[in-house]
Amino acid sequence: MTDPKTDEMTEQDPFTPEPQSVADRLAAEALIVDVDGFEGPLDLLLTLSRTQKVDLRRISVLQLARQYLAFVEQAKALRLELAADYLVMAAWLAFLKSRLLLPPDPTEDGPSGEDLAAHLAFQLERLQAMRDVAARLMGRDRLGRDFFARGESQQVERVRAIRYTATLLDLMQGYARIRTRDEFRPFVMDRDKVFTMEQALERMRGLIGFAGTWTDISSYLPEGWDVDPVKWRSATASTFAASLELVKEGKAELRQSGLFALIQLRRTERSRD
Amino acid sequence: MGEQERMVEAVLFASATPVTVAELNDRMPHGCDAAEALVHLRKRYEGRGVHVARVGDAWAMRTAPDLSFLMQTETVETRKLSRAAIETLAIIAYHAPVTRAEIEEIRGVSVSRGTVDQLLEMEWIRFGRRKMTPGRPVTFVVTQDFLDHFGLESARDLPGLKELRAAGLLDNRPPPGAMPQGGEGDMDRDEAIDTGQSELFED
Amino acid sequence: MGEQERMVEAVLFASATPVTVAELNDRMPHGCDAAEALVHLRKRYEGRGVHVARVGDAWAMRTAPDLSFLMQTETVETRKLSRAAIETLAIIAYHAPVTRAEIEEIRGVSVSRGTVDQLLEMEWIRFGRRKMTPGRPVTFVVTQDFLDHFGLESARDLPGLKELRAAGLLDNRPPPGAMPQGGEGDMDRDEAIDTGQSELFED
Repeated sequence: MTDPKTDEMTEQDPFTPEPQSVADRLAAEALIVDVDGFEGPLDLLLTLSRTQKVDLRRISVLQLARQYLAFVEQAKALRLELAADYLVMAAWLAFLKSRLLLPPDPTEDGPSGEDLAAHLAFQLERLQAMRDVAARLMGRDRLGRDFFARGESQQVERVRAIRYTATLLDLMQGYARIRTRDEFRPFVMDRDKVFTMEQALERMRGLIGFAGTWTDISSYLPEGWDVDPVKWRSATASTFAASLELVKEGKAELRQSGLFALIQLRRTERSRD
Repeated sequence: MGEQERMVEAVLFASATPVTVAELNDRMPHGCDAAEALVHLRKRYEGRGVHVARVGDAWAMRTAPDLSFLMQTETVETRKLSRAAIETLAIIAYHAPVTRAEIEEIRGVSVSRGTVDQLLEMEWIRFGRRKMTPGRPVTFVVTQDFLDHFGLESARDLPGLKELRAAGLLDNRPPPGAMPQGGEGDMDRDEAIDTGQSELFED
Repeated sequence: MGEQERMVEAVLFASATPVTVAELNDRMPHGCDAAEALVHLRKRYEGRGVHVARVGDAWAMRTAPDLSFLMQTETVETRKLSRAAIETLAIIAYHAPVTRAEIEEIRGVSVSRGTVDQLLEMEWIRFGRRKMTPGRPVTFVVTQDFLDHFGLESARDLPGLKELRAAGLLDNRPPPGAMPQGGEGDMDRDEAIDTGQSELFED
């Protein structure tokens, strides 16, 4: 296949671990620290371990610790700024080195030098494994480079349809509503046959001034309200109520000679003053 | 399957725009015959979910037209018709053919444009023949879709029609002194009332 | 060719992104079996210029990798990832679900915010469920886009996964003398491996 597969991972090995003099190698490494830097002490250790050219599981951690410490010494001599974690690692490796060199102290607690070394080897191996699979991953056929998706993708159209519905009952009810609207109005129609007390009072206030003599209150009924019995009843009641109201206001006097006799009304003398 | 056919297939698939035969030949290794490969490829896709289609003087792969329904997802939302629409529909059903002015007269309010448009769009009503009255106004009648939806054989089957007629409620008579077309002037005021009910359908 | 196969073909063809079986069934008429149609369709496209590829629990049509030389015009320049980003991505893919602290322990350096952000932005990784360890740290997992990009059917198909597991390199091995990590952390990981990728991609 073609070259675009040049990989981001090929740079992972910035220098080849050719057999060189230790001095040369350290100088080269120091230079790299200066220029590129390693990605932390573990990265540096992994790079150093490559010089041993053995399976990472059988690596000599002791030798590795020596190399690292030598590297740090060299870096210091070159007055390179070393990050704190490099120095922490140096201290830890110095400790590890002493543990590995000295016979184990049975009274001492904690992990043995071998355990610590094994774990370091595991960490290095694991990091290396991750780098290897990362390279394999990046080397795979990739979408948009080696294989391709449909170029002219048809978007799925989202159609939102609104469907209106109505039932026959809705229709019938709707129609009935229109056609019976007039029958809902009869309230208004009924009101036509009602002569309210307010109306009566207003009418009588206008007329009372002329009622100097006793007059049958039925003569105060509005015109045309004395024929239809329903209207007559309403007008009579409201006129009577209005008369009482006028008496209460002291504007009129009422009298009735006997049971079911005519009710007569006249204005009070005082109100003329 | 010929290697050339595979190549044409892959290029047509991945290309965002139709590809001409010349372009295909350009992209394929020297000595390939894209035109011939296209003939085979086209044949291979006959009757399939995807076609090799000619677009001007170029070629493209397209989904089969009969499957276009798969390219859209439809969500259907059911809504009740507004009261204004139901009343208008009912009047048209019972009084067809009926003019807009007549509908307004019966409803007592003017009919908003949106309401009629909505019913037309639903294909529940359609235009009938023009009335032979001054201005030759269009009339509305209900459609077969309407009858289907309400499970009616004909508008005559509308329940209660006979009873309503017997009661004189279907007597379509203009109010005394009013011209049947007189509703137009009240339009603005009445529409304001109407929109209250059919707010959803205004445009 | 079955009608259902045609439909699946049309839908997969038209979509640039993978389509799940559920989505296919949704879009096809009621009663269709997209899964079965897919089996046939996949077979039909074997050896062709275009493949039917599985991506997690979704499906997509993709050109055959051996024809990439035809696709110069379609090639998209992907952003070059830093070495840190590539390693972080690999660690997330192979150790998922994995916390930031675990990534840092494996790489031996702290993970810069930018690295994770970049991977999130590319939609190659996403947040997984929180770990049941103190502090309930968030975890990272890879996405369907990741699988799609690298042509993986599932995260089980990651290159070298079996070997790494056999070598114990995917074990969560605490440093000697350190407090052993709660078994729950391990459980999460085992669960992810055992229940397969559908677990990783659910929400």
